[in-house]
Amino acid sequence: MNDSGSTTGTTRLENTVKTIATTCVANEQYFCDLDSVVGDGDFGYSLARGFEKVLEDWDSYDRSDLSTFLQGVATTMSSRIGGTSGPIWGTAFLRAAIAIKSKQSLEGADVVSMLDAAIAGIKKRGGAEVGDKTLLDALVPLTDEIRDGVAENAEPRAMAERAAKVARESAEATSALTARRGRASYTGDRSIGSPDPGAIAMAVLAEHIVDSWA
Amino acid sequence: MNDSGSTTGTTRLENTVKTIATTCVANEQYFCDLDSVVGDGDFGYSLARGFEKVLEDWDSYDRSDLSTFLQGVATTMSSRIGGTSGPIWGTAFLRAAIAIKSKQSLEGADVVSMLDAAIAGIKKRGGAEVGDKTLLDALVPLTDEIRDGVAENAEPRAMAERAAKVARESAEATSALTARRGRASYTGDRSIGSPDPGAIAMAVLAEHIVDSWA
Amino acid sequence: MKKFINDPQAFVPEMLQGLALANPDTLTYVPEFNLILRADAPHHDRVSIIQGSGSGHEPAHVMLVGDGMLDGACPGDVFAAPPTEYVLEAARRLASDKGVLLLVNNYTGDKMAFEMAEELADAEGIKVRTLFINDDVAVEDSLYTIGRRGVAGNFFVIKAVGAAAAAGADLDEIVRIGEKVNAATRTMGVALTACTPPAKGTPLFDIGDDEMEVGVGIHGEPGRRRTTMTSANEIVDELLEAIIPDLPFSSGDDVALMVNGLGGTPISELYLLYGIAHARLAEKGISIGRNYVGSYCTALDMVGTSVTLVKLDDEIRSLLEAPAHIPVRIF
Amino acid sequence: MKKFINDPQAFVPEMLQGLALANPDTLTYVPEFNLILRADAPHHDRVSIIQGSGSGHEPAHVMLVGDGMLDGACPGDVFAAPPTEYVLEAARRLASDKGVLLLVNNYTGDKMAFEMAEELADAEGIKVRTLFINDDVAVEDSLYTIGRRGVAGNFFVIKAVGAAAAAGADLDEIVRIGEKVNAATRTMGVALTACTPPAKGTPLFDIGDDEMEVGVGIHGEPGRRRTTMTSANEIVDELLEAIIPDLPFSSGDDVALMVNGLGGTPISELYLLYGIAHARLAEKGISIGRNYVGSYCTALDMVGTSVTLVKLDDEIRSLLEAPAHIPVRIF
Ligand SMILES: Nc1ncnc2c1ncn2[C@@H]1O[C@H](COP(=O)(O)OP(=O)(O)O)[C@@H](O)[C@H]1O
Ligand SMILES: Nc1ncnc2c1ncn2[C@@H]1O[C@H](COP(=O)(O)OP(=O)(O)O)[C@@H](O)[C@H]1O
Ligand SMILES: [Mg+2]
Ligand SMILES: [Mg+2]
Ligand SMILES: [Mg+2]
Ligand SMILES: [Mg+2]
Repeated sequence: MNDSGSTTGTTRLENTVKTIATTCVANEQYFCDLDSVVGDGDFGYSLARGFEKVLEDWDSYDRSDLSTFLQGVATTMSSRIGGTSGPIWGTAFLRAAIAIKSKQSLEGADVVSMLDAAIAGIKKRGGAEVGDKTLLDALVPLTDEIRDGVAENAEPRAMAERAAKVARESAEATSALTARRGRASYTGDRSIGSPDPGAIAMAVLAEHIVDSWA
Repeated sequence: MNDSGSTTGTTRLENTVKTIATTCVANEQYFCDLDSVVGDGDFGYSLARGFEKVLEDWDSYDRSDLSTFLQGVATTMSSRIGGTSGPIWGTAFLRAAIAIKSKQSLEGADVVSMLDAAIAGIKKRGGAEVGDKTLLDALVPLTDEIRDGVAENAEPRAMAERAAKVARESAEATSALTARRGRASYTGDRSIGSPDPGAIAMAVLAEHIVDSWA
Repeated sequence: MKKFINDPQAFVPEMLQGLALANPDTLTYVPEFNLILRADAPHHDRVSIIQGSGSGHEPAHVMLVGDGMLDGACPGDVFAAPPTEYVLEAARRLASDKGVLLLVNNYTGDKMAFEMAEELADAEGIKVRTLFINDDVAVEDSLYTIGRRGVAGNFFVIKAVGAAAAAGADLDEIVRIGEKVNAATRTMGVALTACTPPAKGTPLFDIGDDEMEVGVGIHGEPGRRRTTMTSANEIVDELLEAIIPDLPFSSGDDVALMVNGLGGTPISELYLLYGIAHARLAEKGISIGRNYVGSYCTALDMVGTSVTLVKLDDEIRSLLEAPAHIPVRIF
Repeated sequence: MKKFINDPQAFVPEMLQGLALANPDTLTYVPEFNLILRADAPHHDRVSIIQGSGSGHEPAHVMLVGDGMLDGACPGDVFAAPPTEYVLEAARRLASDKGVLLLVNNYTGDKMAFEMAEELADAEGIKVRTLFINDDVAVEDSLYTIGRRGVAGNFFVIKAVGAAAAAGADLDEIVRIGEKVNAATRTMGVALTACTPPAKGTPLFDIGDDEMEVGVGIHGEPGRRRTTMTSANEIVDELLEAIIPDLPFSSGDDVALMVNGLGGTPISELYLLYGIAHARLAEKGISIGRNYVGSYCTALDMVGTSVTLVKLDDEIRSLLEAPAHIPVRIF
């Protein structure tokens, strides 16, 4: 994640986005099933439709710089994804894009900025905090892990692996929480005992990003 | 069935009607189940509602003569029973009543006249013939058996037993027929393999009448 | 049994009670005979229109009583023709100087009850005629049955004779119109599930998770065939292929198209089916002058649909267009 | 899955296509953005009223587009809020000189999409306001949730603001009316079965043969409690006992009473429930000025019902009485 050349940076960012997209498409049914427990069963469907479109439009995105590319992806997503996930994921990608405005390459610190910006956007958009049983409960600890790694100048691949592990543990731990945001929050204590679909999705994505790193 | 005194005649006719009524009420579910196979599942319900009312009104029927009593029962039934069974059973009882107009006692021959009149009424009302897979397929052979018995001056109880046996055999044999009248006729050949509910009801009633004879 | 009921035997009277409470100004409920009557009927300058049938087909027919449609309905129990006396009592109460028309869907039980009631009403000096509705193409006519069944198409007969009666037509004219509309109407249905009569408490027939009953009756009677469920496109095609050649309907015809829900099918799916049927008819050069999408004639909670075509001419079209006001409404 | 569909992903567009084919003179369908718009909108002398939500609640909201109700609807996929861009595009196409009101049922996804769309529309110079509907008493407000859900009561808000817009009221006045009707409206529902989203293909939750979900949401969200099925009388009592003290409604009040079907419940049972609710309210001295019985806001094929009360005053009553014409109709 310490890309110095713009080509490598672009490639790594593009690959990461592509991994996110293909993973979401591949996990449509699984993510829907997770959302059926105390939600309305469409989480996987919404993401899959949005990311299918991202893959379809892939070659046509403006690649003048990294931010512009990411902004194109964000626009596809917010125009294509409905439900809660449209605004949440669209905002996250858009904020990440803005965080690297006019950058031609990405340092570790830039990655942390992107994730921080995405988190801030998600919090603003949906009003959730850590502990409310949303995807933030995996995304925030994952980001903190990367922040520490970057500060310690850790080896990127090892750092990514640790981050994925943290995301997985945090996601599983949402089982114990009561949902306070989103549709699941209407179920009150009945949401206890099953993990948050969005948080699990974060873990699955992190794991696939690590796998695709090779 | 060779009643000479009017009191005995009245009692036997009344008992028979009462047996029919209580048997239909007791077999509501069974008759409904039979009608669910290729019909609409309400045969038992319709009969039960009608005969419940007959039992409720029991003491209030005009008993000036046998015909008047039976006519009262017929009126309750045709005003209370809907579906196919209302007109069919109402007509049958009404025709039977008319067949014994102004009689004060019943001979075996009168019983045959009542059954013949009921059969003629049912045929006229619903247009069915023997072999169309209706209650006629049990009622007609039962009547023929009684006709023969009366002609031979047979012992009433034994004759009734034989008639019930014939009704049962004929009713079971309707399984092999294709329904040509009533709701079941819409199913065409699918009605083959299950007996006609009305015919089975005739057999059940004949058996209970014999049992109550003691 | 997943139903909102108290006591299965009270299902029909409690429904009628609710209907009457919701329409206090326009309807009269006569509990002794299960009657729903227009509060202001009979109008002696109009023929009175009455339909009865088993219950379980709501809104048909009790919720179709109102100005420009029925003057009265005499339902029986669920899926059971009304007793003769209920029909007779309806005719008595709605006897107008211009006469009474009894509408009957063509089923054995109904036919007998209405014929008996007609005879009795006639004997009482009531001017009365009976008209049988038999729009269902699923079950073929034969020597043995009493003929085709009356299903959702009966809405059009009611609408047309109701409009003619409101316009002051006499009984012969109304019978002519009713027969004409019935002759111009064809329907076929399909069920994806069975229905559950309250008194029975369990589904009327078994049907597999991937099966459908093509040509089903509105009492759950089996239809033409039991087969594997197919797509909405194929289902519409099969229904139209049975309906179109039957009249026949042909290129250049103007029709009313109804996509009817059988009770458990949401209106979203009915509109989806409507779009397919509309496109198919357009391909065949048949134009759709009027359309009807909703649950008009149901089989309790059955998941299913029926498609009805009515061949329109100026007379039928203007009768269908005439205003009418009935309990089933949106606002 | 017992549904009339071709491809689950095409469910919404095919339904919208059917709706448009059935209403060629009055509706415009914009497939790229899932929009159903009045063909003659915008009227620059009227505020335009738009509602969006997930699909699966039909007739809400796409079949409520018409004169005196909505000018446009922007549905999302089944049970998913529309993408922001669809809402924005609806606002653009219906932008009138008097402004645009966006109606939104209060769910996280819808709220976010509509707030974003409002910001963007505003930035484009469109005069726009947003109004949240939250009539469901089942789920209590709390610090953590975004508040109560919007369910069947939203029909009344649409009807009232639609009538006011048709009468030429300005945007502030229409917002006032919408907020007032929303504040006067309370709903609670109960489900006897789960619903099956086409894309999922199986029921959204498991529920026993003798169980019901009291306080269910219109997306199948769990409600207050899962309990053993009881009689229609007891169910109505439980719903009214939740609704009445909440506003509160009290003796002497005049109300609109809606008994709404959730998609798989036939109108016969709804009238049965109506009769019970009517009698209970009468006992409490609450009079029913207007009544509504039918499927107004559904959860796909769910067997269930909801009861809504609206406290009437002269203003609300006259807005509810005003004529309106929408695709869902009888004739
Ligand atoms: N307010 C919120 N902020 C952030 N994430 C949220 C919020 N509400 C829900 N989520 C996330 O969205 C996921 C559900 O997404 P989705 O199924 O698209 O929503 P819905 O169907 O409820 O509109 C949840 O698992 C959770 O992680
Ligand atoms: N035309 C007919 N004539 C005589 N009996 C008939 C006729 N049609 C049907 N039945 C008898 O009636 C029985 C069904 O009665 P019922 O369930 O009350 O009728 P439905 O529900 O079809 O109106 C059949 O089993 C048959 O024995
Ligand atoms: Mg969801
Ligand atoms: Mg039957
Ligand atoms: Mg019947
Ligand atoms: Mg959703």
